[in-house]
Formats: sequence, structure tokens, C-alpha cells
Amino acid sequence: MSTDTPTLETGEKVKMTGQAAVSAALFEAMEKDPKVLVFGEDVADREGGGVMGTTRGLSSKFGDLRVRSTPIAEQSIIGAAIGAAMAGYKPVAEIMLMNFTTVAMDMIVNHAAKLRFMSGGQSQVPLVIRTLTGAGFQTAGQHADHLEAWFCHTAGIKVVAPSNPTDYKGLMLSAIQDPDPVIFIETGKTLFAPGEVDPNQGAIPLGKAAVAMPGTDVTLISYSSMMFACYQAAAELAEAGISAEIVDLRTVSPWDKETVLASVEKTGRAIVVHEAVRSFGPGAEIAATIQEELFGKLKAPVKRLGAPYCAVPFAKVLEDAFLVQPADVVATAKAICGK
Amino acid sequence: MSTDTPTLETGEKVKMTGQAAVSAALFEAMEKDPKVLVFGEDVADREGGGVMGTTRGLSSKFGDLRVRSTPIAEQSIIGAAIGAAMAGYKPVAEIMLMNFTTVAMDMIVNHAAKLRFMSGGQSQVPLVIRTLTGAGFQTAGQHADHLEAWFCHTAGIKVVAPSNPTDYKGLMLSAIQDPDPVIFIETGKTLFAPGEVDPNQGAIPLGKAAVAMPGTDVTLISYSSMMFACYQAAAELAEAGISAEIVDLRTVSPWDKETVLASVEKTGRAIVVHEAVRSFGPGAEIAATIQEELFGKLKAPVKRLGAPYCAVPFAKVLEDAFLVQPADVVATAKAICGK
Amino acid sequence: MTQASTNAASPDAKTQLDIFRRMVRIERNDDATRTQIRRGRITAPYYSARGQEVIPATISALLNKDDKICTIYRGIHDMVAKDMPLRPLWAEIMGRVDGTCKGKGGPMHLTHPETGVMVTTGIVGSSMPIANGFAWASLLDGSKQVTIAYFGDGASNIGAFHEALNLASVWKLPVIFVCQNNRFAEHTRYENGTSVDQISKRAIGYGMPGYTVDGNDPFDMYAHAHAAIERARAGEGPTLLECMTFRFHGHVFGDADNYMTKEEKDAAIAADPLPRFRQKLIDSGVATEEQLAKLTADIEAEVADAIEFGSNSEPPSVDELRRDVFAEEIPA
Amino acid sequence: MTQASTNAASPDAKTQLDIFRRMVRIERNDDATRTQIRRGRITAPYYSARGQEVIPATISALLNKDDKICTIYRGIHDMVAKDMPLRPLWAEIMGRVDGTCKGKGGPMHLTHPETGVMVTTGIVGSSMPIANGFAWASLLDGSKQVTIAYFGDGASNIGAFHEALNLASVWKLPVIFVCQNNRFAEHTRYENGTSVDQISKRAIGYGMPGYTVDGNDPFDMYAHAHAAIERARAGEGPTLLECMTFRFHGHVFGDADNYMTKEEKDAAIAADPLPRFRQKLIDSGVATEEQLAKLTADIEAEVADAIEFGSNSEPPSVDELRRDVFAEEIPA
Ligand SMILES: Cc1ncc(C[n+]2csc(CCOP(=O)(O)OP(=O)(O)O)c2C)c(N)n1
Ligand SMILES: Cc1ncc(C[n+]2csc(CCOP(=O)(O)OP(=O)(O)O)c2C)c(N)n1
Ligand SMILES: [Mg+2]
Ligand SMILES: [Mg+2]
Repeated sequence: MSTDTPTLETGEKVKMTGQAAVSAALFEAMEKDPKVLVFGEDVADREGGGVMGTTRGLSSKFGDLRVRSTPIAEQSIIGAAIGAAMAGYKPVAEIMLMNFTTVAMDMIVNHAAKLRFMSGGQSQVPLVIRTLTGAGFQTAGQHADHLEAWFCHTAGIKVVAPSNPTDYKGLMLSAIQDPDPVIFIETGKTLFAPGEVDPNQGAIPLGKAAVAMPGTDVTLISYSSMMFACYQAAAELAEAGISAEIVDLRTVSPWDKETVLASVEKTGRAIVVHEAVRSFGPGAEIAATIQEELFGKLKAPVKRLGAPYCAVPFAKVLEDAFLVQPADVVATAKAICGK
Repeated sequence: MSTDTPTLETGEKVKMTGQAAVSAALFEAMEKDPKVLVFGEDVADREGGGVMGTTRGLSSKFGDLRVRSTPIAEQSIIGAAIGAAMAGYKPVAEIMLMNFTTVAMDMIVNHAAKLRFMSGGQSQVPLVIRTLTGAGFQTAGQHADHLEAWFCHTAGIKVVAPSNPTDYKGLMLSAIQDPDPVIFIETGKTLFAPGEVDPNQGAIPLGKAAVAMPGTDVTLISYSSMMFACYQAAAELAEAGISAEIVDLRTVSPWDKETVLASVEKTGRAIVVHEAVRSFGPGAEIAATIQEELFGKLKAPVKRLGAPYCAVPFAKVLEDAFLVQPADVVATAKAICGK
Repeated sequence: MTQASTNAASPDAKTQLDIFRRMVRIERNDDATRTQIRRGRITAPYYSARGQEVIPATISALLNKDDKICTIYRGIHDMVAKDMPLRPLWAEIMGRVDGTCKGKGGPMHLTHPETGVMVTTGIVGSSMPIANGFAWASLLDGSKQVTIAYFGDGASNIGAFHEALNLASVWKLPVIFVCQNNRFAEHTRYENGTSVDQISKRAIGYGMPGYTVDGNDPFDMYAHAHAAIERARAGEGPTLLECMTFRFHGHVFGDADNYMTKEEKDAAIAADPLPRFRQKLIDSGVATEEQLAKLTADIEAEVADAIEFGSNSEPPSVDELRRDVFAEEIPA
Repeated sequence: MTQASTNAASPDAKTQLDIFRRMVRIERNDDATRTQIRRGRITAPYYSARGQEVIPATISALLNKDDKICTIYRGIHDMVAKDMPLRPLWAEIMGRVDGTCKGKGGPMHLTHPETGVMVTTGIVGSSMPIANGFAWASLLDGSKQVTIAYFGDGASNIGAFHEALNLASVWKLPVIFVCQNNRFAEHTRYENGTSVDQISKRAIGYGMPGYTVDGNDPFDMYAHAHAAIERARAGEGPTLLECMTFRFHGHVFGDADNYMTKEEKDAAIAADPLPRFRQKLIDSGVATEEQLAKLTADIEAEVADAIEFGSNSEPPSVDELRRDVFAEEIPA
């Protein structure tokens, strides 16, 4: 994986994966701001630059103090990030997989998210937690959970979940610059899918959704890997004469109510689609808000699609059934559009 | 605090606090089933029978092996509970305060909740996690969080949150007998409020809500401490000519859809009230479900009342503003009833 | 390699052969697994323990069927050593309904309580706190059962290790903490993540005996595991065993290994404990070449049969997503 | 009480007086706090550190203003020792807008970065991992700053302790882990929760120096803290200091104390380090009775002024719920 930002004419896009985009953002941010740090398990080049290679090259370029591999000790990873952030640095800490945030929840929730508030604004904790997750690779019950709902429910930490290389780059740049803690969710599916990226892609503001595809009959609200299912569903729906608008939240908390409500007000119908378990999932907040804000203006109930209430299963056939499929989106959209 | 179950004529109720009710349930369960264990920080009588005294007397009666004080090490508390539960015991483990579940999330979420599923049903983990929380005592940002939404979103663990002494007793008895993990939430406000309890009070099934007060105009859906705000609000609403029905969920996950939907179908209006932060809180799931199931039948949007998006503050004036007050419930109910 | 026990136990001929049988079963099974992955017939991530056979083989030779183990993602060798039947094991790693976990757990969460394989976890460090619970249950039962918590060197740096060893010591639990120190945690070399030269020294901080053992030497392993198990059965409490070893195939199947030097890897493979022990059995007259060849052939047949069994098993029904979440099935 | 350092540093007369001043400031402040609680003028839970004054008083005498501390719910003594101004401290514990945290943190989360009081936490064990971050920042800055992580004996049994000490040692961070061993964790006696007779022995498991110190003796404290701080400033890495002490008022204000014997409590109070050190200063001619009386009177005036200040400060506006969640205020 090449880690240098390609030099091209402005406007000319380059093909890169989400991973290359994250890597490019890290290189740029570290280059520009000596306060940016990167650390986590195996992130330095001595350890291969990350198990996935996302941080490859950084330690060779920026030195072993700014880019550090850590012991397997997530509490101490986030703890060190908090202290360094409060002392003026901008750490990008990696928790290899989202399920491993479970051993660092105290540090994330009781400290990182709260210290600005509890200190009455004396302190700030500008850290980024990069973490990878997502089913589809048969890693089973402890390596693929989408736990963003927990962090969305935690006041004081932002939750970012890009779906494409451009957003990976732009949102990472913003997350690093942000004065508050951000959890930055990467997924296997989105990280390795290539896309066209402006080589000069700058920061994309947090908290702003994108209308990824315009439409008139139904709004599909999604983020992260499930954007793929939405695109595919929208294509199938178009054939069936249903025009779907797709909103990519990009930041799940705080989420962009204005964009979502404007879209649903227009279409009159909404389906929230995420990989996380449906029950008490992020989609519930969005559905509850839509029905409240657009009461009487909806043509159908707000629908939610998410994983069933169980752990991520191992067998491929079960994993496929666990994940929302484009066909589920299509069927739901047809049902609420009365087709 | 007396720990013996009072002996009275059947039907004659006794006055006791939620704490006495939990204690009575523990005594009964341990008496009846030698597999029931109790442990956690300071729970044995050598350490005073719990910081709050809830487990007082148990170790003297049932011995130091069945009732054990632990080091301050919540991962090892839950870990030991999991192993013992899988080996055929029924441990009631205490995590002193709900914020401290953050250091045991891996054990609770990745193991206790998933082991039955991941093992294809070979294993079961019948443990109860007792934990205390709730604002109102100026314990500030790290001692009063209502984190039940996290556990509701976690497949495989039940979430129980009693609001009165009878339910404390009956739900604790059920939680102990349940073949699956249960998190049992106690709050300072509900634990020390006295109520009338049938001395022979038996198990109350998990997953069943109670219509705590019948009404016709609006349904207040709540649980735990916020039931007090709902009762007070209902009294004030009655004076204003609004008849509120109050549903006490008792079990927050899996929750009793039938009872809630039947009530809201009748009243046409619903307000979900909880102490947890409103954003991405448990109320979102309930509101999202109601609007979906009762689309077109509602007279008003489903409303949600919960804490604002911030940490629990220290100053009394802030803490009061942080907590949903009866007046907030009243104002919301009046607004959706058009009064 | 460690403080010599005054009266160290030594495996008799029969036990030596038993240890060897378990080692071969592990090795043949591992080899077959990697072959099946290469052929695309298994699609799960696989953490080979090739090179680490002696540790669980020796320990299992000292355990009863009802003794328990809690192991990790790199733990199929621990299960095979504990005499877990291979048919449901293979069906499981192939994601089939006849798997021990009906295909729901897969290789990282394979369990088989019948043979004492209680928990297999993918979260570093988590085998230890849970093992304490089984050990506590044994105390309560008044049984003489022991529980083994297997984990890696990297896991000794995480909080769960500390909490578990402290609790086990305060409660004098019949548990043995077996660290399989293969000198790497994913891509991180031991000394770059661990602040002490020997993990066994951490036992001092828990008032617990701790030993660094040659995890590739069945005799050293036997002596120390025997003492630890006896101690646990006698109600004297836990022991920490740090068993030095090496993993031949990197962290995960497909790992490029370039965080280690070719020399150290070559040296470790050259010191492969399996042929060494095989030769020793022959040289010392414990077994003949023919016996061992037969033993290996029998195991190969068992593995082949298990693969066949797994391959012929059906995938689970999607209804399984609603089963085993709770005791009661979730309605469709 | 511990291995004698070969050239142990000793506080000169001026430093002794400085340590004493900090002790009195802690004690007078604590006394006033308990009085105000009894009068119902403070409603928060209060964890008195009466009896533990020597530890932070001595350490703070060795620190610069820009050195940092991370402390715990039982930590107001640590803050006062670090020269945190009393006015905003009192306004904070009274929940007023002029508090350091505008009344939002309260006594358990009092901080004051200006004097190096960076984090005060109510979660057992959590001061340590965060302290590492400040120490890492000092390394990156190339400064000579050190960070102190205060914690209790009970906290040495939780995972965060282990992870933090290991990381600090591997990274050679300029941090000192100061355990205030008051022999109880809430109601649990040291040995009923802790598997080793001295927490300092756990340092062995992290390849780190560790000492058990008489935390009630300013001379023993000074010698060990001096060495640890010098070591940290010299880039040689962390030290674990286990400082033996006692808390006179139980775990939390109102605590019935019946988990300890009257004898041990009486004995501890009889050995109160404050009058002992006071007498020593006079006996050794470091200060006169009058000087010390004046010093105490000045501090009493400072405390009285701070109480007055806090009492006159307003409660915060409810708009504060929307502030400091993020840098940007949340719209109403
Ligand atoms: C809490 C947690 N953090 C990180 C990981 C990712 N991870 C999986 S295996 C591993 C290395 C473990 O090394 P070691 O304990 O030495 O065991 P080995 O793999 O060498 O057998 C890591 C970091 C994890 N599974 N769990
Ligand atoms: C993770 C966690 N578990 C439990 C508690 C409850 N608790 C508060 S203080 C305390 C005792 C701590 O003892 P020690 O570390 O010795 O400090 P001391 O109070 O004696 O100063 C406990 C168990 C907590 N705050 N955090
Ligand atoms: Mg290893
Ligand atoms: Mg203590």
C-alpha cells in the first residue's frame, strides 16, 4: 500500500480504498500538526504498520515517539490518549476491533466523554479512537459487533462512520481537528472498497449528512457498510418504479436532523438501515425523531432494518441471514410504497 | 434492617422498603436453592453486609463460601459469576454502581450475554447482576448514569428495573430463577421508599409490564425511579381533566409490547419517561415501535422525556434540571392532549 | 530453565506415549486444517498453534475428563489435547449443524463441555476471570476438579490477567494459569509489550507460585504441571506456569511474518518438539518406530473421517438465529 | 520499613516547614469541610483523607507547579497539598458557579489544571492510565515534568493498575505511582482483597522499582519521593511507592466503621502524624511554637475566607447543562 498522497492536477480524482484514504489523512494530519500522535496495538512499522496495514509508514516518517505500538491493554491505550489529549496533543488511538472497546468503556465513557463537562470546561480531550468492525468475514460473536448505539447514547463523544473513501479521508481530517473525542468506525467492507477521491480532499465537517442519491418516494437513511445495501436496493427499486433518496448520515451522533427531516418531509416515507442490532439500535432514535417532527406528514410508518436480536453467528448462511440484505430493503420499501 | 421475612396472615401486607424486599428475596432464594450464591464488593457481614446493607445477614446465615466479598475487580467479579453459572450455580453478583459496569463490559457483553448462543445452546449463564444507580444525591458524573440502553441493545441479557418494593421482591425471585443473565437495576430513590408488600410475595414474571394506573387520554410509559414523576404528574393531570394511564415496564428488555401497544391503542397518545439520557435512550425503541405498530391510530406524536445530552452534573440546581420533573411530564401531556 | 522442584514428577512410559499421542493428534489436525483452508473448504480465520503441542498435550495427560479448560482463539490444540471428539469439531469449523455449537460459534468459540472444553474466547485475557468461576464452583461442590486457564504472553499485559490472578489467590481457587509464551503477541515481540523478563515473576505480586517452564519439553512441562495440579487439588490454591514455546505459522493463517527474523523462526522450527520427542521415545525404548507410525496412521484416519463428517453435515437453519439467545426460543 | 536508599535525600529545615504547612492546610481544610457538612451546608458525599496528610504534603514539596497530579475521590488532600487555591475549591464543593468546575464536577471531580490538578476520578484505578498520558506528553515535549498518579490500596487489585504500570515501564514514562495504603478499601481489610503482603512487590512484575514507605513519616516519604521524582526527571522511568497510612474517618462521611476494631483505629489516631511532626519541628528547632501557631492561624483564615467565598457564590445557571459537553455549546 502506498502511503504518499498522489500528486495530480486539481480535480482529477484518484482511485483509492478507504484504507488508503485513512492512511492519507493520517499522513497529512501528522505532517501539518506535530501534535498529532498515532498509537495502538501493532501500529508502528516494526510491527508491520498495523495488522491491516492502515498505519504503515507513519512511524518511519514521524518517529517512534509519535507513532507507537502498545501492549494489549486497551484501558491503558485510551488512558494514555486522554492524558496526552488533555496535555495538548491530538492522539489517534486505535482499538483494533470494536468489540475490544468493551475493555476500555470506563476510559471512553467515564473520562474521555465527560472530562470537559465535569471540569466545567477547563479541560478538553481532543482524541480520535479508530476502530474496525463489521460482520461478513465469519469472525463470529466477538469480532464484528456494531456498538455505535452505546456511544451515541453517551454525551460528549462524537460517532463517525464513513461509507466511502472520500468520507474516510475528509471525516478523519475533521475528527483529528475536532476539539472533542470522536469514535471513528471503520468496517471491513467499506475500508477495502475502492472509490474515486480528490487528491486534495480536505476536511468534511462532522455532523453533516450527505444526500448520496436523490429520490422522491422513500428515504433510505443509513451509514457505513449498509450504504452498499441501500445503493443496490435503490437500483432495484428504480426498476420497480420507486425512486429512493439515500441519506448517508456519516456522523451518527450528533446526527444531522435537518437533512434527514428535509428528505423525509419530501418523500413522506423513511427506512433506517444499519448493521447494528435493530432492538434499541441507532435507528430507533432516528425513527422516533422523525415520527415526532413529521407527525401527520408521513405516508407510512418509519421502518427500521437492522440485525436480529442475537450475537453475530459464525456459519456463512447464518451470517448472511443476520445481515440486512438489499432484498430486505427492497421488500420493505415496496411494502410502505404500497407496491 | 431486619432481614427475616415477617410472618403474618396471608393477604396482610407489610410495609417494607425496596431494599428490604431485595434482601428478603435473596434470603428466600438462598434458603430454597443451595445453588444460589451472592458476591461482590463488601457483601459479606465481615464487611458490613454491603455498603448499603442490602446483603446484610446473608453470609452469617449461608456461610462464607456462598456469600463472598470480593476485591475491587469487576471483571473478575463477573468472570467468576459466569464460570460458576455455567457450572450449575446461580450467582447474584453485585456491581456496586452502574457506572462501574464500564470496567466489566467485556465480561457482560462478550461472554455472559453470548455464551449460550455461541455454544449453540450447550452452555447457559444464569446469573444476576445487581447494580445501583440514579441521580438526585449529588454524586455527579461517574456515579449516577442510567446505562440500561446499552444492555437492552445487547442480545442475550435481560434488563430488569423495578420501581417499588413488591416488584423488587418478585422480580428478584424471577431473575434468580431465570436461566439467562439478567441485569437488575436498583436506584437510590426506589430502594429506600417504603411500600406495602405481601409477605408471601412470590416471583413476578420477567418481560411483563404492569398497568400501574388506568386512564384513557394518554399513556405514560416508564420504569424505575421515574415512576414517581409519573404518579405525581398523573395526579396533577387528573386535576386538569386529563386521565393518564401509567404503564410500568418493570422489564426494559425484552419489553412487553402487548401491554404497551394495547394501552396506547386505547389512549391514542404516549409519552415515554426515563431517567436515562433521552438521545438514543431506551425510549427511542419504544417510541419507534409504537409509531410503527399504531401508525394512523395515534392522536399525537409519541413523546419522549429523558435526561439532556450531558453528564450527570453535581450542583443541586443542575441535577434538578437534569432530571425529568413531574412538571415536564404534565406540560408534555397537556401539549399533546391539546390542553 | 526454572527452580527445580525437589521431587519433580516424571511421566512414566505409558504417560509419555499418551502425551505423544495428543501431540500428534494436534499436529495432524492442524496440518489438515491448513490444507482445507488452502483448498477453500474452510473460510474462517485460523490461528495455528503448530509448535505449541507439548503444553496442552502434557497438561491434558494429567487431567481427568471432568477437569475443565478455558481457552482462546489459538486453542484448538488445547481442545484436541483434552480429547474433544474431532467430528463435531470439524463440523463446527466448517459452520455445519453437527458442529458442537451447531455452526454458531466457529473455530474461535468452539466449546464442548462434555470433555471439559468450557469456554473459547476471542477477547485477549478473558479466559482467566471465567476460569476462576469454574474453580470456585469446584470448591463449592467439594470436588477435586481443577480448571486450566490458557492464554498467551501478550494477554499477561491486560487487566483481566491481573484481576483474575489476584482473586484466585485470595480465594485459593483450584485453577492453573497456563501462559503459552510464544514470544509474540500478533506482530509485537515479547519485550516490546511486556515490562518483565519472565511473566512467571508476576506471580510474586499475587503471593502465588510461578514458574517459567520449557513448554517444548514434555518432562519439564510434566513436572511443573503435575505440581500445580496437585497443589490445586489439595486446596492450596492457584499456580502460574509460563510455558516457553513458539508458533510456527505466525499469528493468523496467511500472516506474512515479517515482524520476526528468518533466523529466529528457522531456529524455532529446527527445534520442533514433535520429531524430537518422537525420536526420544524410540531411543529410550518407550515405543517402536512401527508403533508410532501406527499411532500416527490411526490419527490420520480419525482426522480424515472427521473432515468427511464435517463436509457431509448440513449448514444450520436460519431459525438458529432465534434459538439459544435465551433458553426460550424467540418467536419468528 | 523498606530497603534503605544508599544516599537518601532528607528535607532541609525550610522544606520541613513547607511540608508541615501543607499538612496543616489539608487538616484545617478537612476539619472545616466536615463541620460544614454537619451543619448541612454541603450535601455531597465526602471522603475524608484525615490521617493521610504526610503523603501528598511531602510529594508536593518536591514538585513544581507545572508537574501534574491525577487523583481520586479521596483526593482533596492531594489538591490542597498541590497548592490549589481554596476559594474555587470551596465554591466547587458547594456547587457554585465560581467553583473550579463551575459546580459541575463537585468534590469527586474537582480539577484545577493551573496548579497541575488534572484529573480527579471516582472510578477506582482510573487515575493511573490517564497519568501515563500526561507523562507521555512530557516525554514528547522534552520537558522535565513528572506526573503523580495517586490511588488507594484497593485500587491495586483492579485491571487498570496492571495495564498502567506495564505500559509506563515499557515506555519509561516519567510517572510515579503513589499508593496511599490506608489498609482498607471501603469496608474490606487489605488482606481480604489483596493477595500480596506488600503492594510494592508488584513492581517486580513490571521491572520497576517499588518501595513500601512509612507514609506517615515525612522523612521516609521525602527520601523515597525524591528518588522517584529524580528518576522520572532523568528519563529513567516510573516508580511504585506504597505509602502506609490510615484514614481516621472511615470510608465516607457518616461511615459507621464497624468493619475495623476500635483498637486499631485508636492506635492509628494515637499515632497521628500531624502533632508528631509538629512536636518534632519544635524539638529540633526548625520552628517555634509561635511560628507554627501563626502558620496555623493564617491557614485557618484562608479556609474561613474560602468558605465565605464559596457561600457567597451563586449556583450555576441551568444553561450549563448545554455547555462544556462539546467545545461548541449545544443549542437550547
Ligand atoms: C482485548 C483484545 N485486544 C486485542 C485483541 C486482538 N488480538 C487478538 S490475538 C492478539 C495477540 C495476543 O497475543 P498472545 O496473548 O501472546 O497470544 P498468541 O496469539 O500469541 O497465542 C491480539 C492483540 C483481542 N482479541 N482482544
Ligand atoms: C471500578 C470501581 N469499583 C468500585 C467502586 C466503589 N468504591 C469506591 S471507593 C472504593 C474503595 C477503594 O479503596 P482504596 O483503593 O483502598 O482507596 P481508599 O478509599 O481507601 O482511599 C470502592 C470499592 C468504584 N468507585 N470504582
Ligand atoms: Mg503470544
Ligand atoms: Mg484504602
